[in-house]
Amino acid sequence: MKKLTYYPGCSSHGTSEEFDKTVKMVMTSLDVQMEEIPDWNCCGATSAHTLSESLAYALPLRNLVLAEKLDNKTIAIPCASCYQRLKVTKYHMDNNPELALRINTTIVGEGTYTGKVEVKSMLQYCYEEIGLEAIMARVTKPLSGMKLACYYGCLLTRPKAITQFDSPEYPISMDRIVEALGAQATEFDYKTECCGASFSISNTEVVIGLSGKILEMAKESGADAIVVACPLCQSNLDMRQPDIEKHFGKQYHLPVFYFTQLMALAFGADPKELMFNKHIVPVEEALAKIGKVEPGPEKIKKPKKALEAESEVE
Amino acid sequence: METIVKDQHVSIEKPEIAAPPDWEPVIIGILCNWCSYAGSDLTGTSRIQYPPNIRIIRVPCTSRVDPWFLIKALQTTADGVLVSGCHPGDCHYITGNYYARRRFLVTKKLLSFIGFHENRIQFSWVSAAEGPKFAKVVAKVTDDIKKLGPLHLYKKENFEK
Amino acid sequence: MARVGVFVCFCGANIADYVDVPMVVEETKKIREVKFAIEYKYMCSDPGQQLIREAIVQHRLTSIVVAACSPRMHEKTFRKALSDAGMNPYLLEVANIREHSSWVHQKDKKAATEKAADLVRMAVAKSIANEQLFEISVPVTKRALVIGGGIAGIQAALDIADARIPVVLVEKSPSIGGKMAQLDETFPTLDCSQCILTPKMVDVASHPYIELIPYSEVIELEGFVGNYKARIKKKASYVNFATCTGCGACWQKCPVKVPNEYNMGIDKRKAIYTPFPQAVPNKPVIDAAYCTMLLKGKCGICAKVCQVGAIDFKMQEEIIEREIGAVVVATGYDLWDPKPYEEYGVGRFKDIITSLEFERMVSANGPTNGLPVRPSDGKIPKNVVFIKCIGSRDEAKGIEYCSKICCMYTTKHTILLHHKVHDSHAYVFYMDIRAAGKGYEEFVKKAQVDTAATYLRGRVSKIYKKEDKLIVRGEDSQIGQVVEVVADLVVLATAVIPPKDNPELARMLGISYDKYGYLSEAHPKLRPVETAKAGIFLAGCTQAPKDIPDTVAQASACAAKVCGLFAGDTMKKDPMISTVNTEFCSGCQNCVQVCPYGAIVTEEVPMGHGSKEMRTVARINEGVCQGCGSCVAVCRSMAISLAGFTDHQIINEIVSI
Amino acid sequence: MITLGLEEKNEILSEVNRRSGANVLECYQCGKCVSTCPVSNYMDYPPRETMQMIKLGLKNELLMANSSWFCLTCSACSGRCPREIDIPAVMEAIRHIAIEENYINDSKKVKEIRKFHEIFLDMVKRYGRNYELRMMAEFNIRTRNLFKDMHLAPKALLKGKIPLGVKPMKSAKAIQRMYKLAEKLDKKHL
Ligand SMILES: Cc1cc2nc3c(=O)[nH]c(=O)nc-3n(C[C@H](O)[C@H](O)[C@H](O)COP(=O)(O)OP(=O)(O)OC[C@H]3O[C@@H](n4cnc5c(N)ncnc54)[C@H](O)[C@@H]3O)c2cc1C
Ligand SMILES: Cc1cc2nc3c(=O)[nH]c(=O)nc-3n(C[C@H](O)[C@H](O)[C@H](O)COP(=O)(O)OP(=O)(O)OC[C@H]3O[C@@H](n4cnc5c(N)ncnc54)[C@H](O)[C@@H]3O)c2cc1C
Ligand code: SF4
Ligand code: SF4
Ligand code: SF4
Ligand code: SF4
Ligand code: SF4
Ligand code: SF4
Ligand code: SF4
Ligand code: SF4
Repeated sequence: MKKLTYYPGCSSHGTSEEFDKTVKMVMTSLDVQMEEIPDWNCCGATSAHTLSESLAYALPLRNLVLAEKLDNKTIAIPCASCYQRLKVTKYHMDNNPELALRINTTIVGEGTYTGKVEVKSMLQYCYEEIGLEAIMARVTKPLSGMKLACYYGCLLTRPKAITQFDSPEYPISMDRIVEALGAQATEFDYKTECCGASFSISNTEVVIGLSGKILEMAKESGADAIVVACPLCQSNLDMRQPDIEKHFGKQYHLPVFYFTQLMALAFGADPKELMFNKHIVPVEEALAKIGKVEPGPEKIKKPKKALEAESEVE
Repeated sequence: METIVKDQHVSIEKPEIAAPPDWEPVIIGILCNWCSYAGSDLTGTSRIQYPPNIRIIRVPCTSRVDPWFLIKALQTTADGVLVSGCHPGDCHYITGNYYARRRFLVTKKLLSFIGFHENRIQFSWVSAAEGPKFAKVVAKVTDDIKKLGPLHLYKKENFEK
Repeated sequence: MARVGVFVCFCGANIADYVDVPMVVEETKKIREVKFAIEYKYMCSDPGQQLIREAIVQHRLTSIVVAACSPRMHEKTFRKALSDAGMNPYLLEVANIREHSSWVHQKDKKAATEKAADLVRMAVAKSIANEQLFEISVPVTKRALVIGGGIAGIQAALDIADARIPVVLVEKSPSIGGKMAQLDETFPTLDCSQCILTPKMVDVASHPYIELIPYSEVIELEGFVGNYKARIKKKASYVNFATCTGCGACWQKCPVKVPNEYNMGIDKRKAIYTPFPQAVPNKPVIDAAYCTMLLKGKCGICAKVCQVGAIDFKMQEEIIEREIGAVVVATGYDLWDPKPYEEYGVGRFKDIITSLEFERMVSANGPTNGLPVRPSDGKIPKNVVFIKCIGSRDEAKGIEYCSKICCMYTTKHTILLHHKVHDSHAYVFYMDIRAAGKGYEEFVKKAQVDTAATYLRGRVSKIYKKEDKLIVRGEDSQIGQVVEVVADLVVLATAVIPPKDNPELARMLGISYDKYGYLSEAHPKLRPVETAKAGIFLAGCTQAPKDIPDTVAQASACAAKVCGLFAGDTMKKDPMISTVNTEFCSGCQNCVQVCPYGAIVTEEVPMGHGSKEMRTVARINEGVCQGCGSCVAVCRSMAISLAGFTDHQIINEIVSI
Repeated sequence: MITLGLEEKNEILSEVNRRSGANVLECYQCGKCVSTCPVSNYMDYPPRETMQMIKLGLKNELLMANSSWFCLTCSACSGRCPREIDIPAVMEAIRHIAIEENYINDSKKVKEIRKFHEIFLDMVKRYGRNYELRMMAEFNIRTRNLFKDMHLAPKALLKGKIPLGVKPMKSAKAIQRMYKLAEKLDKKHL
């Protein structure tokens, strides 16, 4: 049995309850035991580093230090924003001892940061530590017939020097996971364009523009639904979708799933358990595709460089 | 001789031996043919003035400079030595001055370990185009050595000319 | 005992005004070994030299000191005066009392005079230890090796051969021609590349002084300038070139199709092939990686159809040795693979091609009948976006430097597009237009006006697909707006990079290369075709990116250098080099490590006279040593001595002040 | 018109470079960042122009501009910058200098963005965690935009999308202490 440290993040108790819940379900079926960081605090999100350098590091640092008290080598974090804050903090603490010492003084009494725990996003954990084979092995109800646009957002793979995971421009880890679940990942060029996450409340105009373009391109790719790995992406694309449709005068009908919801579904969980009722955009139509494999366009072959191509014999 | 060796950079030269009133130091400048010697020629053709204490010896490359030359110079005629060559990467002989630089640093450590003040031997990079720089370097080295006074340490005073 | 003559120069007023010359002469006369000392107004003038010549004879002098200007100025002049008087020229020493004294201490005559006297004393002391030295003459093998048969190698080979010096031209691929053979029309004049190249290639093939060794590589070079020996590995072509008539029956019948590298993989060639119709030599080779006969023992069709029985499946690779005196390296360049531009969807979108692919498409002998087409659907594109500086000037994804040629060939491509597809429109994303060259800016201006191409100043940030179009997004920084161009085809002007085996080649030849892998010239301005190793020269893009005019100019410069080197039957060399006294050498090989030229080898000598046991000692190759003295300083056994700068000479200078 | 050559030295350049760890002088104005940036069209000066203004030393204009407040720190630009300039760090440096030196851009948008971040940090200070509903409400009240997003509220609340309470931390005190110490550190090191 694998063990990991879990940092749920603030939205796990709010807007992304279904993410939190399905992460737990999936980890249980994959035989992973999760230990929540005791009395964790908010990572500070974009607001902390917008206004204060020290707070931007201090808030995540407390969580890192608390996590070190548990005996696991990895913290896995579902929310991309929390993940990035903790990862960036870890990066600077590891690479700038002077800063580390300074920031450590803000969390008096909690302990000293040593850097022994690895920070990964939940997506990265599934892709790297669990692996496609183990995921595939659990699939009892393949999602064949579903065409999905995998949206990673900007925080999971950037900045590359810090995240060290997948490609910042055209990542494929989530695509491979949904393919392992039996679905088809579409060729989607807006995988890592920003949805405007941190402006969700303060600057909705921006969010509508950016998220609108993402929905547009996802539709263009032929997807039935979008898959995400971040609560902010989810709420921007899902909750704001009616507004966006109104603003652009277009209809998308693209439900926005957490990848763990789909994993749980493919592992055979009862759909009722998966909190689809919390979605603003109805999911039924997309889920109805499961099992109905269209002839559709042939699967996109991995492009080969011309000269590497095989020779042919007449 | 009273010696106080605190660390290897502490000079054990005796400052209390006062310099004669009209004392002028002798400095030996060992210059590579292609850069610094040509640079010193340019200082001349540009008529840039510098202190007259330096006596120049031409070598093909600073890598030709044997640490022994420096020791011999300090032991006999010189109060200080300047070794000057091409800028790193510009060595006429590709890599010569890298070796020279490394060897020089070790020599300097060694000399200051046995008691010479570290300013007694200096190293610089002067290219064939840096006439003014050569004058500056010589002025600085001369100044440094003047401050240190005549060199008595290990001198073979009975040297025959 | 030594008998030294000293000649102190006034240099008109140059020295005399600031140094008391007669006083220097008086001081000098006090030195025991000085048997003659005199001052004179202009030592370098003929009467001045005559003074030296006479004194040598009259006073039976054993060495001469001239106290005058810098030795960098007149050392040669005075050495000649010595030889004219029958004295070994290396018994001369020059005391530099002008640049090092009169000119730099103009305000203190006393100090300047004292210093001048010291400088003379030092020169006298050194000259006492001077020895007779003799110019080294090294025999020369008058044959040049040219590595690489692109336009650089072709030009160098032809120019050298025209001077009736034999040339061995080694080309890696089955034909010479290089990248130029793949080009359509060439800037800045739009001559057809094949039309100007093919005659030169034919000349190479028929030149009595050129031995062309295609499909081969140099694997070893030993020796030194004038006396190199090269080992050349000739790959098995499985076709006997001596009997093959080049009829082409074999490749027409061969059933195996392989992506055609000459056409950038856009079409196919056969497993037995000549790379292109104008190839030189125009004989096919079998590609062992694909021929089913060689791989699985099945087929043999080519052998059956060949009327002259030229096919030989048992052919083995061969090693050829040639003695040569000089080498021209002309291995050209490669193009950077744009895969790291993931934001452009490189590798995912078929309708993104590279400039060389475009060049093949628009070439009359290309795979698409001279028309640009979209690889995805074969349609003729209307809107074509050209993106410059791909991989160039991009330290994040590619390399730091500017590739120099892509501004110009992209301009050319807008013209070619305009010529071939009349209703097309070119969009060029650029950062700068670098058109410094004869007729270049004029070419760019004419192209911009004639084609009405849209120039957008900015780097493209993203390409994505919408239906069957590619949407290219970038900023036009001139109006400060983000623009998106709806494109049918995107052409990437990929960076020029050095061939990836250049470092290995450089190590084999004993020359250096820069951090990118370009071979290094001896001096960026004044010795741009020489390497630091005597007798090895560089031509073309292997040294740095350049276009055809620059390549040809450098190649001809190499030829001039080679001809200069071979001007006499022997080469004269400065005798100021190092030698090892094997008696003292302990065999530690410190010297071997530091020699920048690899001039030091080891050899076995008997332990003692007549002893059977052997020990290792160092030996310096006098043809290679450049006289830097690095080895002398590292030799702890004091076994090495550098003529002209011996320990004895330098110590004499030090202690004589 | 801008007149150059009057300032002794370019302070904003050295200050931005120091804080961001980037070297703005390396920018060669390719504009790749501008067409990458999702919000460049909202910015007074998109990243490329910001870089040039830093080079010109136009301190007041830079610190008053909305650009740094609009930067989402999405790192898309820096991931593509051929000169590997950490553009979001540059934006952040400008924002922090503006805060410290009290340069206030009083456009409605910047005020709202700033307010949002302040309220967010306030929530965290109070509860150690973010309390989404309360934050939205406060934001609406404090920006005098009572009905903003109200059309979303019934559906979201109904679906349990936005819960009515927060599970506060046990050691919220520790967080408050941290805030105090961090504030001091900011002062000392900025
Ligand atoms: C798309 C494009 C368009 C261009 N258009 C123009 C133009 O219009 N006008 C212009 O002036 N220039 C143009 N150029 C530039 C031109 O191609 C070069 O200047 C020229 O080809 C350089 O010649 P070269 O001989 O140095 O190199 P290459 O042409 O690369 O020749 C090198 C040769 O050496 C051989 N070789 C490599 N390694 C070895 C080895 N180890 N042993 C033996 N042989 C070896 C190679 O097989 C090759 O034959 C263009 C370039 C490109 C990419
Ligand atoms: C401000 C400036 C800065 C530069 N800096 C650099 C630099 O940093 N690096 C660099 O690489 N290049 C530099 N250059 C360029 C460099 O000066 C030239 O590349 C180089 O000098 C060209 O040499 P040349 O022999 O062709 O011409 P010139 O130097 O012009 O020599 C021509 C000679 O021919 C003589 N002459 C002319 N007509 C006749 C005649 N009819 N009969 C006999 N003799 C004649 C002239 O008197 C002259 O001596 C610079 C140029 C300028 C203007
Ligand atoms: S030898 Fe030199 S110093 Fe003497 S006259 Fe000639 S140039 Fe002048
Ligand atoms: S068929 Fe024979 S002669 Fe003709 S090209 Fe082929 S090998 Fe040469
Ligand atoms: S033997 Fe090889 S080269 Fe010859 S025809 Fe067959 S496959 Fe082609
Ligand atoms: S030549 Fe032009 S296109 Fe090529 S790298 Fe230089 S500036 Fe860019
Ligand atoms: S360094 Fe001296 S002792 Fe050592 S191998 Fe070379 S010559 Fe011989
Ligand atoms: S003098 Fe220099 S070049 Fe000659 S053998 Fe010694 S190290 Fe090599
Ligand atoms: S991408 Fe980088 S180099 Fe280009 S304009 Fe932006 S900051 Fe400057
Ligand atoms: S990090 Fe800021 S400046 Fe850069 S692309 Fe994102 S929003 Fe724009």
